[in-house]
Amino acid sequence: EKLDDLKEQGYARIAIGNEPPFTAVGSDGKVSGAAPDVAREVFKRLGVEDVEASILEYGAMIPSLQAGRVDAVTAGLFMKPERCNAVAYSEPILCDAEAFLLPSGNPKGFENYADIAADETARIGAPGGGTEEKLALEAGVPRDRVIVVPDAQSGLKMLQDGRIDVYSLPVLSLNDLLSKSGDGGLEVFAPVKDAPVYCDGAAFNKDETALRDAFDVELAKMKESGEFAAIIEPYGFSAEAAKSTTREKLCAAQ
Amino acid sequence: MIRINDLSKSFGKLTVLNGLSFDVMKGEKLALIGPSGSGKTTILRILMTLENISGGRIEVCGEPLFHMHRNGQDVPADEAHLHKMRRHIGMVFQHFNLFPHKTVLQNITLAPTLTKGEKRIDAEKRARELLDMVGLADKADYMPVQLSGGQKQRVAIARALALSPEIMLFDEVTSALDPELVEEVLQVMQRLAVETDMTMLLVTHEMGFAREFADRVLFFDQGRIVEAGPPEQIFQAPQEERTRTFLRKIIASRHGM
Amino acid sequence: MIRINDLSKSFGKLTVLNGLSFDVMKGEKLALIGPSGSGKTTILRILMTLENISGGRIEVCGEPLFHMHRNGQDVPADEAHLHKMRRHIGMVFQHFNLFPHKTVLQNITLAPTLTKGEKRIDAEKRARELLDMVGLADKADYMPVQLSGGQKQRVAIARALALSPEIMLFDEVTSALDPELVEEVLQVMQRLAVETDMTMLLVTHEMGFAREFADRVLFFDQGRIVEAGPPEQIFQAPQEERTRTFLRKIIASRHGM
Amino acid sequence: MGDWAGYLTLILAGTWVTIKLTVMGCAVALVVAFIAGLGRVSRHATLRWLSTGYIEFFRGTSIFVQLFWIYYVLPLIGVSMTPMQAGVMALGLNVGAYGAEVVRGAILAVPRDQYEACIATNLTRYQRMRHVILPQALPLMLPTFGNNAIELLKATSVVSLISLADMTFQAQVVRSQTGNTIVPFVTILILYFILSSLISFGMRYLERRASRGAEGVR
Amino acid sequence: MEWDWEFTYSILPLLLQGLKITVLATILGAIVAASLGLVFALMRRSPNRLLSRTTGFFVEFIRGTPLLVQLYFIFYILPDIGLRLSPLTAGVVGMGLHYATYFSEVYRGGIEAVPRGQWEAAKATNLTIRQTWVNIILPQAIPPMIPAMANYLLAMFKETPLLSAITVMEMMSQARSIANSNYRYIEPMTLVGVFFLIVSIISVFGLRWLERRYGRQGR
Ligand SMILES: Nc1ncnc2c1ncn2[C@@H]1O[C@H](COP(=O)(O)OP(=O)(O)OP(=O)(O)O)[C@@H](O)[C@H]1O
Ligand SMILES: Nc1ncnc2c1ncn2[C@@H]1O[C@H](COP(=O)(O)OP(=O)(O)OP(=O)(O)O)[C@@H](O)[C@H]1O
Ligand SMILES: [Mg+2]
Ligand SMILES: [Mg+2]
Repeated sequence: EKLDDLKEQGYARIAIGNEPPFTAVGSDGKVSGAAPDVAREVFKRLGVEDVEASILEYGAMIPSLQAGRVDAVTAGLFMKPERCNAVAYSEPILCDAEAFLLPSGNPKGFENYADIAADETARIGAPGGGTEEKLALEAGVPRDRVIVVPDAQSGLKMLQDGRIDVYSLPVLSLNDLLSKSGDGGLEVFAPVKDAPVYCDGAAFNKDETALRDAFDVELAKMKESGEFAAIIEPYGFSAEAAKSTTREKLCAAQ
Repeated sequence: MIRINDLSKSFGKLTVLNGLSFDVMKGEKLALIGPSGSGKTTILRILMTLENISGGRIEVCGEPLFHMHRNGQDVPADEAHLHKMRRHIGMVFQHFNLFPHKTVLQNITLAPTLTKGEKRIDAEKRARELLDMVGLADKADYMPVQLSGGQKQRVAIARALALSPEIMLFDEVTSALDPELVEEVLQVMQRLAVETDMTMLLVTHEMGFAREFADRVLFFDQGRIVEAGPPEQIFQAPQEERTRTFLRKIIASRHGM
Repeated sequence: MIRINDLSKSFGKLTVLNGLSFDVMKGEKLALIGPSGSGKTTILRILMTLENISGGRIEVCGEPLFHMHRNGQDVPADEAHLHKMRRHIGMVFQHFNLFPHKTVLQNITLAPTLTKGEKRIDAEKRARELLDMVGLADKADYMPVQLSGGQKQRVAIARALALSPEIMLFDEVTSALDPELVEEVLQVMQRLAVETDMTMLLVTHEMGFAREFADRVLFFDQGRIVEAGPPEQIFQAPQEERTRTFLRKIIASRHGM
Repeated sequence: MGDWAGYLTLILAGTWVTIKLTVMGCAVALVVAFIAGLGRVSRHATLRWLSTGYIEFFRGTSIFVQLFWIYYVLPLIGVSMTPMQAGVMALGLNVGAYGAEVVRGAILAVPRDQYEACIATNLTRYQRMRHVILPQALPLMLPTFGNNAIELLKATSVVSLISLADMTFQAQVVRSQTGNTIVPFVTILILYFILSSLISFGMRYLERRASRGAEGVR
Repeated sequence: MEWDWEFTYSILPLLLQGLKITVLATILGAIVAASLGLVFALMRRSPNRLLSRTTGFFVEFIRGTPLLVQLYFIFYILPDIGLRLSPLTAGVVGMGLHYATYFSEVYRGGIEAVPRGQWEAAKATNLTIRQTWVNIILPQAIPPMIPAMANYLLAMFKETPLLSAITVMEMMSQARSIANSNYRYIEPMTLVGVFFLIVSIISVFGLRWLERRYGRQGR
């Protein structure tokens, strides 16, 4: 019945991040990017005319969903077992591997999170509450060497200023960041060794599996028809990757 | 008119008045004199209900001031009773206490229009008469800050009179004034004393004026009446040693030693 | 001792003193009287260098007060010159201006120890003598708030005396006091006048005291000397109409009408 | 690098949100300040306690915590507000608590003499407040109210926490979309300063008007 | 969402660690603010018009713009001109600078509140300017300032969450990080609120005491 409400209302509220190319905000204020574009299209097929996107920081997304402030999160919020418990995910949409942004030539030779843990002076930047922060902590990097960076641009700046030694985000995000910065002294190391490839899905409130299921149906049709690939591939994402895995697998992965 | 019976008043541990009794008759002009801190101001403030009493009983115009009858018993007065009783009494302060954000005229008309529901036009007419009486007819639209101390005090007197109280209280009304300005205020009061039959209580350090003005003088010390009598007696033939010392000091400093 | 020549003083557009000249001899006791706002306080404040002058010239103990010689020319005095000149002068204020965070003794010893580099023990010895003189030997360790007005003013006098000035200025030193406390202060001043040969300038509204105290009285109005002379002349046979009106008003309000 | 005119428009859109938050927040704060401020000087103990509780709570906890509670926790117990409403409530209630103390202070700063003159002229409690005390207290409050309004303006920058696209938030967006840090931040610094200067000028104008005729009251 | 006590206990140590940073930042910031504030106050009193005007404008500018934006500025832009401060230092400098503008007003008010008669009495007893400041003015001006200063100290304490924007792991950042990795917001945020409230309530009593002790001196 949630879907009926949304249809009547004429729009769905979605949370997006402030991280190209998952999301992008044009100079006219219009929201685009791979995640909202897919969501917009699927909702349109479900009979919901439009989406109203609000940019949230990563940490605020799940609470907003739980508090009913948004109807879905489409922000490159990768599926992980604990998250699958907190929200109801759709089937995979955007997949990406983890990457490091670091000085050209990778002078310290960081190839995975464990390398960073091993170097006692190395500091890694990652978004608060994001997958990268978790991976770093799990790999044994102590809390005080995992710097919570408020946004990608800050991470880039901190790396340039030497405040951190490496900045970790998904591959495409870092590529976009690096190309915008035009900084020749940095490079993207991708993919990070031993780190799994993650996929996000549209996340819904745990109680609204009906809406999620309806979403899945339309998403599957789009994947089938190739329209899905047409939307996300211009942004650099691989439609194949999304099609080759399932929510079940990703949520079960350790 | 006023009957004070066994009145006591303490501020915290300090007992200022202790078992004080005296009466004031209708139309009487009473001067309270005495050294600093003897409790003169406190008596006036109590009569104006600015202070509560600690014990005893006061009657004004035949009715208890701080008590009222409820089911045959005396209970502490509530605000409504006090409000009613205050109609009988007006007070003029040492520091004038005019309302600084109102014109002279508004200062005088504010209370009559609000508390007695007088029409504005009537209140203003009466206010102008009173201003004329205190010699300030031309200052009606001034703000208080634009007046000299003596003028302010005359406005304050007019303001108190506007409510037509039967009793007027004056607390050192000239001691905040420049010496040259004292006279104009005393003149107004003298006129009031002669021309009306209001009951008046006056606290002052101006012995000369107290003598001219009062029917009876009470000399206070430490919250008690040391000596009472007509001004001739108190000033010329004081009975008590304390009174004599006090008067001698005052006179000495006023006239050189 | 003091030579004032063509002195003028304005506050913004208001000219308070205009072309005022008079001399004060060594040891002379001078009383300045006159209506409120006539500029009496201003003269004392200028002598104490609390106000700058707008024009004219003042000499104190043979030296210019607001000027100094530099390369044969008169230039405005700098702080160092003023600091030197202030040694000659002490002042007692209407509102005492004691230092509230210091004891009575410290109030008196502060300046001698700091400005004259007196030893603490000497300064305290002298302070106790002065306190004795003003009748407050037992109050040395009190804080100012613990004193009555009259006591505060006597401490203030002792403080000014501690610097042994040749000239003392008194600005209405009793008018913030309760009438009973006036006498104790005047007595101290009277003693000073008789027992020392300090030059003294006194602004007061206590005509009785002015008469006893002064060798010469200056009557001011609107920043000018209207009349000057020995007290007998000014008080008993004033030449000028303005003086007569003023004295009549003051006397009237003091003694009843 | 993109289209600066467009991104400037984005920041200006954020400015508009900031202005709306400031104006509405001030309105709420003003109302609340008077209610709680008068409550603090009330004769009724209950009113005094309620006001004190409100004031101490909102002054005691950080605006961040308050904002978070209003936005994320209240919905869990069924009170849901739009981000704008939540922002206005949090800002208004927070600054209102400070304003209440200003109201109380100004009322108490009116000399006791004035209360006594009111009693001597037999005005009722309400008449005292309405005709004598408040008219004199108001000019005393204005300067501090002006400062409070500026504090409120500055506090709007924290609403970016709850996804309101105010000026600071838009600057962040522009920053990550363009990769340029200096331009958006310097722009909003200037904009904030303009806004706060406008508030000061406005308040000074009001002060002049309020004190007209009552100079020297202090 | 239910309250989970076990979780509450488990996060307590981390939050307390955040509290330590919060308190440290507050105290260091207050020291900077108090000293810089005095400098601003004296510069504004300077007879040199250019100096006093410039200081005045600078103070107004800092006071009219949000601390958050100033922190961004110090942390992300100053390195471009070669000034790279550690997160905590940047936070302390930012807060200290911001609050120095408030402290300078407190100093100014306190100095102006010393009655004119005291300056005059000092002159009449022939004290020098320096002696007047040291022996007469400051001893009277500073005690009444103490409550106002303590108030700003408390305000600084409550603004420390802003430091999370420049990656200082103070109490609020700790809480958010905990919340983000556990998807439980209520417990950490409530605890933070409670900590703030406890510190504030203690401070309110402290302030009352300070006010009684220093606020109104026998004048
Ligand atoms: N509100 C108060 N709280 C505490 N003590 C008070 C208060 N009002 C008056 N007193 C004390 O009561 C005593 C009597 O004061 P009161 O003002 O009646 O004296 P007074 O005779 O009018 O003196 P004065 O001639 O100085 O006006 C004094 O010791 C005074 O300090
Ligand atoms: N600092 C000042 N700024 C502006 N005007 C002043 C200042 N000090 C004094 N005046 C004005 O100068 C005039 C003379 O003042 P002064 O205090 O010398 O008078 P006074 O003779 O001592 O009067 P009083 O008997 O009231 O003490 C008055 O009109 C007063 O308003
Ligand atoms: Mg009295
Ligand atoms: Mg004078």
